This record gives sequence, structure tokens and C-alpha cells, in this order.
Amino acid sequence: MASTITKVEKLVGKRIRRREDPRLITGTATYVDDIQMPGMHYAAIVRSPHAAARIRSIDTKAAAETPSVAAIYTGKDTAKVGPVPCGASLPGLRIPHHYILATDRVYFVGHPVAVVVATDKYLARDAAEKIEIDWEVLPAVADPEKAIAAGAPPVHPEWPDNVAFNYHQEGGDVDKAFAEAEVVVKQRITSQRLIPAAMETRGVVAEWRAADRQLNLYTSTQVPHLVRTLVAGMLGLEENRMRVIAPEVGGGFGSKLNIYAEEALMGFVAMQIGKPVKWIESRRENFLTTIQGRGHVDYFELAAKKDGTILGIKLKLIQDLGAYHQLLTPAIPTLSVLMMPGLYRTQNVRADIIGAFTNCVPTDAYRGAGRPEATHGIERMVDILAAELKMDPAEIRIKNFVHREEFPFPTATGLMYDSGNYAAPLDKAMATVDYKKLRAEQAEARKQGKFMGIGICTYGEICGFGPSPATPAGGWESATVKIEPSGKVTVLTGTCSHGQGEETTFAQIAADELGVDIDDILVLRGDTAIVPYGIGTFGSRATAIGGTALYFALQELRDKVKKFGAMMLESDDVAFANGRVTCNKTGQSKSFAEIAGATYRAMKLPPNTEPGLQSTHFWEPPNFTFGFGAHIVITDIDKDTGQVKIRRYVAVDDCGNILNPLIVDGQVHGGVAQGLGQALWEQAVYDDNGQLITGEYMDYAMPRAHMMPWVESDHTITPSPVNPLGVKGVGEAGTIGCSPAVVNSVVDALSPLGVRHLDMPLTPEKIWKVMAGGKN
Amino acid sequence: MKISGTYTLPLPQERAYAVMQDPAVLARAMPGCESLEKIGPDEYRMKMKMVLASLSGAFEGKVRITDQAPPSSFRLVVEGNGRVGFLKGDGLLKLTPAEGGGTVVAYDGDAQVGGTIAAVGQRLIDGTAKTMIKKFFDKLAAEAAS
Amino acid sequence: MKINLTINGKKYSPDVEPRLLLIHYLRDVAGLTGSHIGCETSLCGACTVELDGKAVKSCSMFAVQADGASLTTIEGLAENGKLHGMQEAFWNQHGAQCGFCTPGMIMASKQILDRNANPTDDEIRHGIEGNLCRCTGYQHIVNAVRAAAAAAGK
Amino acid sequence: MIPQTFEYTAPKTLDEAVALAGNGAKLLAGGMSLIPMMKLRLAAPEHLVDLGRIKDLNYIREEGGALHIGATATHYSVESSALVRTKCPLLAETASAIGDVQVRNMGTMGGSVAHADPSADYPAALQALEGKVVIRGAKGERTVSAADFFVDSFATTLEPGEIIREIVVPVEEAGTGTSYQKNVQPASGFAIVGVAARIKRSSGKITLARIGVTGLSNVGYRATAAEKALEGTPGSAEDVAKAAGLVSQGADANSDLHASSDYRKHLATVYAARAINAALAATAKT
Repeated sequence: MASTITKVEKLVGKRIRRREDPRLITGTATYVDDIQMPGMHYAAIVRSPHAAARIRSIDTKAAAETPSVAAIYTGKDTAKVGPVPCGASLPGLRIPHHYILATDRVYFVGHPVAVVVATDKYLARDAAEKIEIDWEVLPAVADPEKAIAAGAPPVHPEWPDNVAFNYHQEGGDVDKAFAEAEVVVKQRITSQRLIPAAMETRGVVAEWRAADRQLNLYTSTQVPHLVRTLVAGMLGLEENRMRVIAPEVGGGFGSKLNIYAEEALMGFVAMQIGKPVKWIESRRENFLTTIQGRGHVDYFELAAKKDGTILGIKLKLIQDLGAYHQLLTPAIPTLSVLMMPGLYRTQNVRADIIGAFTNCVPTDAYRGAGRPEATHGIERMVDILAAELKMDPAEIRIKNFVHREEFPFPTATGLMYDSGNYAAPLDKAMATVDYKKLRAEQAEARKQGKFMGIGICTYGEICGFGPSPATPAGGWESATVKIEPSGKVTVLTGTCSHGQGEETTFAQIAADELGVDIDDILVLRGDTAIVPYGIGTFGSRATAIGGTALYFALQELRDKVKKFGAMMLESDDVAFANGRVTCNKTGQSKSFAEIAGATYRAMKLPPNTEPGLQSTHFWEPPNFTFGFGAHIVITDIDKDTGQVKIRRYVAVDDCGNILNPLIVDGQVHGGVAQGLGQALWEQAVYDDNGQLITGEYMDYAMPRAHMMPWVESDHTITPSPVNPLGVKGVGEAGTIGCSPAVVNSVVDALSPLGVRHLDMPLTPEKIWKVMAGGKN
Repeated sequence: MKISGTYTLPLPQERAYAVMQDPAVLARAMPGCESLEKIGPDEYRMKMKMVLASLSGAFEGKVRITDQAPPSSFRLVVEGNGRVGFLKGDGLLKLTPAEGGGTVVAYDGDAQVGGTIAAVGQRLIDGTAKTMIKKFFDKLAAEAAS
Repeated sequence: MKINLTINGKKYSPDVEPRLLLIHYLRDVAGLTGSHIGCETSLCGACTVELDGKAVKSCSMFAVQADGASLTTIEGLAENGKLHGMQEAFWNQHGAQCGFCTPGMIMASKQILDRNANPTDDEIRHGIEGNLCRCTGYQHIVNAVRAAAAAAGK
Repeated sequence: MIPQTFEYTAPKTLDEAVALAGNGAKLLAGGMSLIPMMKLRLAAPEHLVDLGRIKDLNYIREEGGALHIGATATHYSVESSALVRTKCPLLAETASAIGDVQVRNMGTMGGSVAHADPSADYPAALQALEGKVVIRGAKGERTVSAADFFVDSFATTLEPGEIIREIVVPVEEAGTGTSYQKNVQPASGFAIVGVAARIKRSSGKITLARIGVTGLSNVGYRATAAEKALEGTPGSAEDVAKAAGLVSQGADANSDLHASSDYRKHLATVYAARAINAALAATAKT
């Protein structure tokens, strides 16, 4: 009856609490280490204490005699497995063969050398301690600039210059821009190595069902399908005989967007012993062997006119790759190059990358992956230019912004910015802090000898990775929607949430499109046996691409529901809204559940229509999406200690349409925490011999609650034209916007001392030295 | 890590030089040294047990004395490996007469620590090195006095 | 060694090796996998449980040390299917993202309010300084503790 | 990470524990320092004697004008004890600066003092308080001043087989103000430098100044030059600055990833001034 139809409130855009939380807050979620199986064995891995060494011999006798030990494998046993794959391709790229266990030589501290498998995890560790390795220690190099200098010890003997690749990209006429420049500013800017340190370390459970010829691999990953394809390949197993399950995943930040030696190793062990085997990475192993982020030394040059117009940018980028290429290692700095013009109009850009091997764990994608480095560089350079020209940093940015009517805007690096209104978030942030008044206050503070800083970062980022030609593993995403005979809805997504809340946001999308109660929707992900092939969650892509794939799958089903409804109502004029198909003439209607049931009973079918109600859509995005925003940070420096105190942190982000403001805020806060960690505290420090001396939380300073400022998060909304949801992406925004704003603020505070630049992290001692010694 | 400092031994320079070349004395003076066994000219195999509060570790390694220029300088190279990591030290020791008697030993070298100790013991390494060096010289002075 | 424990109101009398860490007893023997292991240096707090009313890091004590004690883990907070106020607050305020730190974080947050019904933001932040979270930036967790305090005060 | 196997004994009395310790066993109190090291296998004791079951070792009481804190009293009990907070606020304040809530719930004062970590917080307070450590051994008890107890990095006067029974600190007299100021290493929570100041003022003059320093060098110490510089003065800004400048005199400052020796010395001066000023302000309140 028409009168019974009530308007269902749209859920997209609502601040609703997450649907995945009940299991998380009750301790009933299942992470890899929570999996138990009968006959489970436990693996302990023996790793190199040296950054470079030859293995003369390995004595496993005493270890093998330890009770409960079932097997011990070394590099000789596993040499045919692998190699660990590099998915990136660059012209002339040198790719070392990455064995899953070292064969005759190790290349970084933590390099896996042997694995002990036992029925008792305590005894497995005891046995691992008993493996004797005779090492011939070799000279190592841990610094990328030292590595490519003459006379450095070769990381891989076959490439004595330690150069993995040279990469050049250029747009416009850079020489002309610099020739015509009225001012050129130059600066060396580093972006230190960081440890992603997801709270859940990596872990793998492998189970080999010999009779079925089936390998089940549970692994803490952001990309289960890629793990299946690539690890099956490493093991020589048919891909359809392998099932990869990413159970609950305790954070990734890019570090689990990878294929790791241990994933293949556990598969190998399980197939050898015919029993399930579990390996859980310790935190110490996590710090030593899971990929790290950043590791840049950048030489920037900016050419400009005296009025502040940026004419061109040059960048020489030395990327610390570590000893091997993990999945995307060499590709990460190329993303920095793409993003190096930031939000600015300049069409003249030249970048040269040198990829340097070092005796350290590989670098790879870590929250932002290439874009934070680029943004840090350009945003620091713009501030340096402003200081040089005695211009206000906000004014110089506004002057150079791509104008709102210029979108879509082609950049000098070959991107097409989709949509933007770059002045809007900056205006909003400046209004929030009352920028003019703040500058007056700062002038007053300076008179009193106080160090108060105001730092601005206006960032752009590449979100929604990405069109397939630009994304090594494929850039599309899949979604399957199954409407069960009862009308309940199951969504299968190829993305793989590990904290992002996709079970909620995707259910919001489905609820709105189908007009059903959100409680009738279940979102599943992370199991290659259930979900059609997908790419995964990373690069601020899940909603923009996975959400869009879902949107299109839902449209197909809407059409089908409508067709069945029309047939059942015997009408050719029907509407589908609020979970019912209604005849526009009679007002008679059929409920969603009634129609769903009818599609499966299939007593009668509409013309050219199959039974059932299921749809799968693979969506290939036509472009990236480009989020942007402005962060303003007000700092006060303790003159006595050099400690930075953040008085206010204002973040105005534009991530396009917002599906769930609660979740978006959480993403921004967490992103800012990681950016602030880099700006002020975190650094993976290797000594000259390649020993990681920040090898535990005892020395690696991750932000704790009392170290974080209150983040005032706000938004502007500029929908993306790339996808029908109008979303861009927000997972990395906070991180990208943060570090330049903080460093700009501190440098601004210290500028009366003549300070122009400081490298991260801005430790109190570093600042104290500057204050004690004047210019740096 | 750089290690440098001075210590004044209450011995004439020649005697100070001599005791520092005497394996029996070195074995007693090196903190944690359990045995020192000659394996070549000026080269010894050493077993030591480091105890630092609750931290303890057994190391096996080598001690070498090179570049001898009696009575004014020599180089001491120590290498040890154990389950908790490894350590290496390489330093030049210079002896000069102290004002008012005795000998000033100036040491200047590099110490390298690896493995678990390097990763988690950062804040302790500097202080521990100082403590061990002081213990070594204190013991040496006591040995010489007896 | 034979020990007696009460965990979430239930009695256990296992025979344990002295070196068995309490967290491993809880997870591997008692099957209570809600408490997690995030480090080995007692710095992350993911393993936080309540021991005789005090929040402790169960990765840094041996099960034998808990002999005779009464423990509450995250699994024991909800009563008769009703979430504890802190759990409810974490849910409403989006205090969890990946969820791995969450059980320990909730146990530490509960301790804050057990000792101080009306904490300041600074007291909240210091109350969870032994718990690392890599996802949230802590802001929604602070909101959750505030909200739980407000709800309890009603 | 998993510790090596060990034998475990949990004696009920201190004398039993002393007997066991005499046979080379390692003592376990709260375990906050020891157990992580055992998990990393940097420590591998063969025999662990758990002091946690000794009932008459966990107490805080006032006796003969002093506070007596049993070795297994936790940091939290020290921090939250009404007795300590009113009678010896410096100790309560110091205990509250240790680690985090969970560590303070489990870690014990005796354990921390015996461990003698050069970056621990208690040594500063115990030096400033001129505290005493009561030690039980096979031959009976002896009492050692804090100044004599801490010898070097992780080294104390404790002989094998000796166990701390209690720590004794004075009940503060009226007119005494105290403060503990700490520069925190952001990763571990240990002190890069911590300074405890204890100042008594009467009729406008400082009659007693005690300044304890931790974190700076291998051992916590009393900054006697700074104390002397303060005593007899009215505690003006210049007096405080002059005294604070002397706080690292004679100390061999350590250096690590988080602070060079120069910066540590500088911080010692800064935190000494802060502690002295806060203590002076507190004298007005008592």
C-alpha cells in the first residue's frame, strides 16, 4: 500500500558508529595469532646479527636435538622457492635475487637464515638459539649517500656502485625557467627512515591439506589476492590450490602491502611437514625485517620571480632502498616525483632519482608512500622562498595555487588533477586560527624574545590508486553483492580493511542504494575463496575505487530488482525506492524481500533475465583522485630545553564527499599522529655498520597519548568527478599535511635566529643547539 | 661509537707498558674475563662473561695487540661473539709520563656493538663502556701495586 | 608448577612451567585471545589485564606470579551480554580502528575511572601512556574515556 | 619472545629468600626490568626467587620520625599512599613519574633501587632525601645511606645473597619544600635527566638544600656544590641560577641517541633550576 511507504533516511554522510567494533571491543576478533589448529607447529626464525656477512657454515645439530623440534630448514633447502617478488618496473632496474632464506650471504641485520619448526613454541625458540653460524663479517654501508660515493662497500658484489636505478622525469622547460628566474632557492631536505610499527606485527599460519592439494595461508596482509597470486608462484603451486585469508588485521600503513619471505616460507614448511605451522613476528623482528618507510635525501631548487611566482622546480632525489626490492620499493620515490609540484601551477619540473642499495631492511610504502616526502619538500621550499622574498607564507601559496576554474588541471609531471578549490581549506584554517591576529601576537612575542611559530602546509595528494596503467599490480577494484532469498544482503569487496571501517562505510552505501536496513547488510573481505579477485586496501583507494565498484554492482541489482518488481506488479511504470518497488499508477508495491525470494524461486522470469540476485562489478578508475587541504600549526619553543610545544593544530582537509564523518575524523587524527611522529620524534637509526640502534620501542619514539595535541579537524568538500560517489580518499591526508606544517612552524619560530631549514625529527637537542649556536 | 679518555697508572712508563702486554695481568684486569689463551704472537683467545645488573652474556672472542711501540703506544683489538650479540673494540693506547710520577694512558678508539644488545641497550652502552674501562684500569693499577 | 587462578570469575588450576608468561597462559592455554602481544619490552600495553583490581602488562609477568590472584580480561568486562560502559564508549566514540590495541587500551582506560571518576584530559592521556596505538592518534580514545566518565556520573 | 628455562622458588619469608639468594639465585620483585630482559634473553638467570610472596616485605609505615617502605611496596602504593604524600611528598612525586600506570602497579621500590638503573627516578629522590637502604643478609642486617648504596651503573653495595628489606626516608619537617623534575626520554619514559630538590627555608634563608640528580651519569648523586651554593642564601633568582649551574659539576655525563653529554649537562642545569624553584615555592605552602 502506498501509504505504508515511509521515507528511509540516507546513511551516507552520517556519523554512525562502526559495525566492526563489537568484536574488537570485546576481544573476540580473530587475528592471525588467535588461530589455533590441531597439530599446530611453531616456527622460530634465525636471523643475521650482521649487516653484511658471508655464511661459512651453519651447524643445526644441537638445535635438531632439542625436544619437540620437527624440522630445521636453511637457505639450501629453500633455494628453489621464490624469489620474493618486486612488482615495480623501471628502465634498467637492477633486481637482486631475493631468496626467502639467505643462501651464502646476508645483506642486512635481521636477514632470515634458518627456520626451526617445533610443536612447542617455547622449545622452538630454545632450539633457534642453539643454531651455530660461522660468519665472515664484511664491511657494510647504511647511508644512501655514502653508499653511492666512490669506495663504498658494495651491498651486492655484482653492482659495485650500489646504484639500483637512475630515473629521470621532466616536464616543461626547466632550463628556461631557471634562466629567467629572479630568485633561486636551494635546500637539502631529508626524510628519515621510519618504522611503520603496526600494533599487530606480521604473522602467518599455513595449513597444507595434502589430499586436497590445498594450501590455506592466513596472513596479516592488506592484499590477500596479491599474496595468493605471488606466493603460489613462489611455491610453484597452482594459484587455485591456494587460499589466502587475511583475518582481522591489526594495522598496516603500507607495511602489509607486500609479499614477504615468511609468507612463502611458512607455505613451504607446511607443505614439507604436512602439518599447520604458525609464525608470529616479534616486535624486534618487526623493527628489523618489516619494510620501513621514507629514507630520502632530496636536493631541491626552486626558481621564482620576485613577486613570488614559482617558475620551476628541480629535484635530485637519493632514495635509500635498503638491500632488496620488496614489492614496490623502487616505485615509491617515483610517486614523490609525480607529486612534487604540489598545489602549484608551475609547469617546469625536473627530477632525477638515484636508487641506492644499502645494508638495511628495504624501504617501501609507508603511510603516504612518496607523497609525504614530496609534500614536505615543496612545502618547505615554498616557505624558504617566502622567507627569501620576505613574503607571507600564506600569500605566496595563494599566489601560486592552481585556480579553481582551471580543473581538470594537467601537471608538469603528467597528472590530471581532477577537481579542487585549494584556497578554500586554507581560508578556513586561517579563519579558524585568526591568522592576522596570530601574526601580530607573534610579532609581540618576538619582541619579548619568545620563539613562537606559525606553520602552514597546503598539500595535495594522489588518492584512489589508481588507474591500472599507473599501478603495478592493477588499479581496479571488485565488488560482489549477493542478495539472499530472504532479502538479506552480502557484500564482498576486494579491498581489505585493516582498521579503515569499510564494513561500515560500504554497508552505508549499500543500504542507501537498496533502501534496506543497514543491519540487513553484511560486508565480507579478506578471503580469496569467498571474494572474487581484488587488489586491496592502500593508497587511499578503498572507498574511491572499492566503494565505486560496489556502487556499480548495486546499480545492476537495482535494475534487476526493479525488473522483477515490475513483473510481479504487472506494471511497466514502477519506481524502486526505500526498499520497495512501487507501481506508480496503482500505488501497489512489493517489498525487497518478496522480490528477492521471487528471483530465486524463479517461477516466472522477466524477459532476458536470469534467476538469482547477484552482481559482480570490476571498476577501473579513469583517473586518480586528488585530495588536498591546509594544516596550520602553532608552536612554542621552550627556550631552555628546545622542546616543541604544539599550542594548536588545525587541519582542514578536502577529501571530496564524506561518507562517515566519524571515520574520516579518525583517519585524520591517526594520520596526523604519524606525521607528527616523523616531524618530532621517530627515526630508524642505523649505525655505520648497519646495526639498527632503535631496535625496540625503548628507543623508537612512537607518539603516546600525552604527546599528542588536540587536532581540530574540519573539512571543505569538493566532490571528485572521477567517481559517482564524489569521494577522493583520506587515509593518508593527515600524515601528508602534518610534517611540513610542523617543521614550517618550528623554523618560523626560530627564524629570528636566521634559521632557514631543519631536518626531521626536530629533537629538543637539535633545536637547543640551533638556539645556542645561532644559524645552522 | 667513539671511546676516548685518559687514566693515570701509578707506575713508571716502562713498567706500565709491560703490565699492559702481560696476558696474565690482562686476563685478571679485563672485566668478566674468564680465560685468555695464547693462540699466536700477541693474539689470544678470550672467554668472558659480561654481567650488568640483570643483563648477562657469555662472549667468546679474540684479543690482539698490534703496532707495538714500547714504551709509548700500542693498539688493542678486542672481538667477542655471544648469543646476545657481538662486540668489537679497536683502540690506540698512548703512554706518557704523568706529572708528579706515574703514567698517563690516553686511549682513543672505536667500539661497535651488534645484535640484541645494540638494539635494546642503546642508552646503556656509553655508560657501560666507561664503567668497564675504569674497572680495567683500576684493576690494572691494583695488580701493579700488589 | 600447580597454580590457582580466577579469571573472569571462573576458577583455573593449571600446572605451568615457571617461564610461561601470563599472556601466553591466557591466550594459548585458557583460550582467552582478546589480550594481545604487541612488543616484548612492556612498552605497548596491548596485553593489559586486571590483576586483583590493578591494570598490569601480562606479557611482563610469569603465570606463576599470578598464583592465587583474580584476573579480569577484556572477555570478562561485559556482563550478561551487556557491554561495560568503557566498551560502549569506545564503540560510540570510534575509539578503535584496527582494534589490536583496543582490549589493552580499554583495560587501562577502565583503571583511570576506577581510580578517578572525573579525570581531566591530561589525566586521561597520562592514564593511557603505557598503551601504544598506531591508528587513532588517541583523540577518539580520550573522547571515549570522557564519555564513559560522563555516562557513569549520570 | 620467550625467556630461557629457570628454576622458580617463591619463599614465604625473607630468611628463606636470603638463603636462596646466597646460592646464586636471581631475585624477582615486580619484574618490570628483569622480565623484558629475560624475554630478549639478555638475562638468563638459572634460578629465580620471587619475593612477591613474602608478606612482611610489602608495607609503608611511619616509625621513629621516618617512613619505612618495604622492598616490595609498588610504585603505585608509594605514589598513592596518604602517608607518603603528606610526610614525604618528594618520594610520592618521584614514584608517580616512573614509567606508566601498569608499570607502577607492578614494579616495586626495592626492585628498582636494587636494579640501580642509571636513568631510574628513585636515585635522585633518595639522594636528596638522604635516604637509607636496609639490607638483610645471612649475617644479619646492615643499613647503608643512599649515597653509599649506589655505586655505578647497575652496581650497588649489595653483596651476593643480600636482599633489600626496606628503604627509609625522613618525615619532612615544616618549612621544607620538595620537587622532582624530569626530562623524559620519549620512547622509554626513563629520565634523560631528573633532578630532585629538597629545600628548607626559615626566616627568609635557605637552611638546608639537598639536590639529587639521576640520568646524567652512571650513578645518581648529590650535587653538593649546588647545595652549598644555595644554603645561606635567600634563594633569589640569581642564587638559584648559580646553584643550578653547578649541578653537573664533577659528573661524567653520559651520551646516547637521545641526548649528548653536553645537552644532558645543560638539561641538568635547567631541571635543577626548575626543581629548586618548585621546591622553594612549596616551602611557602608548608
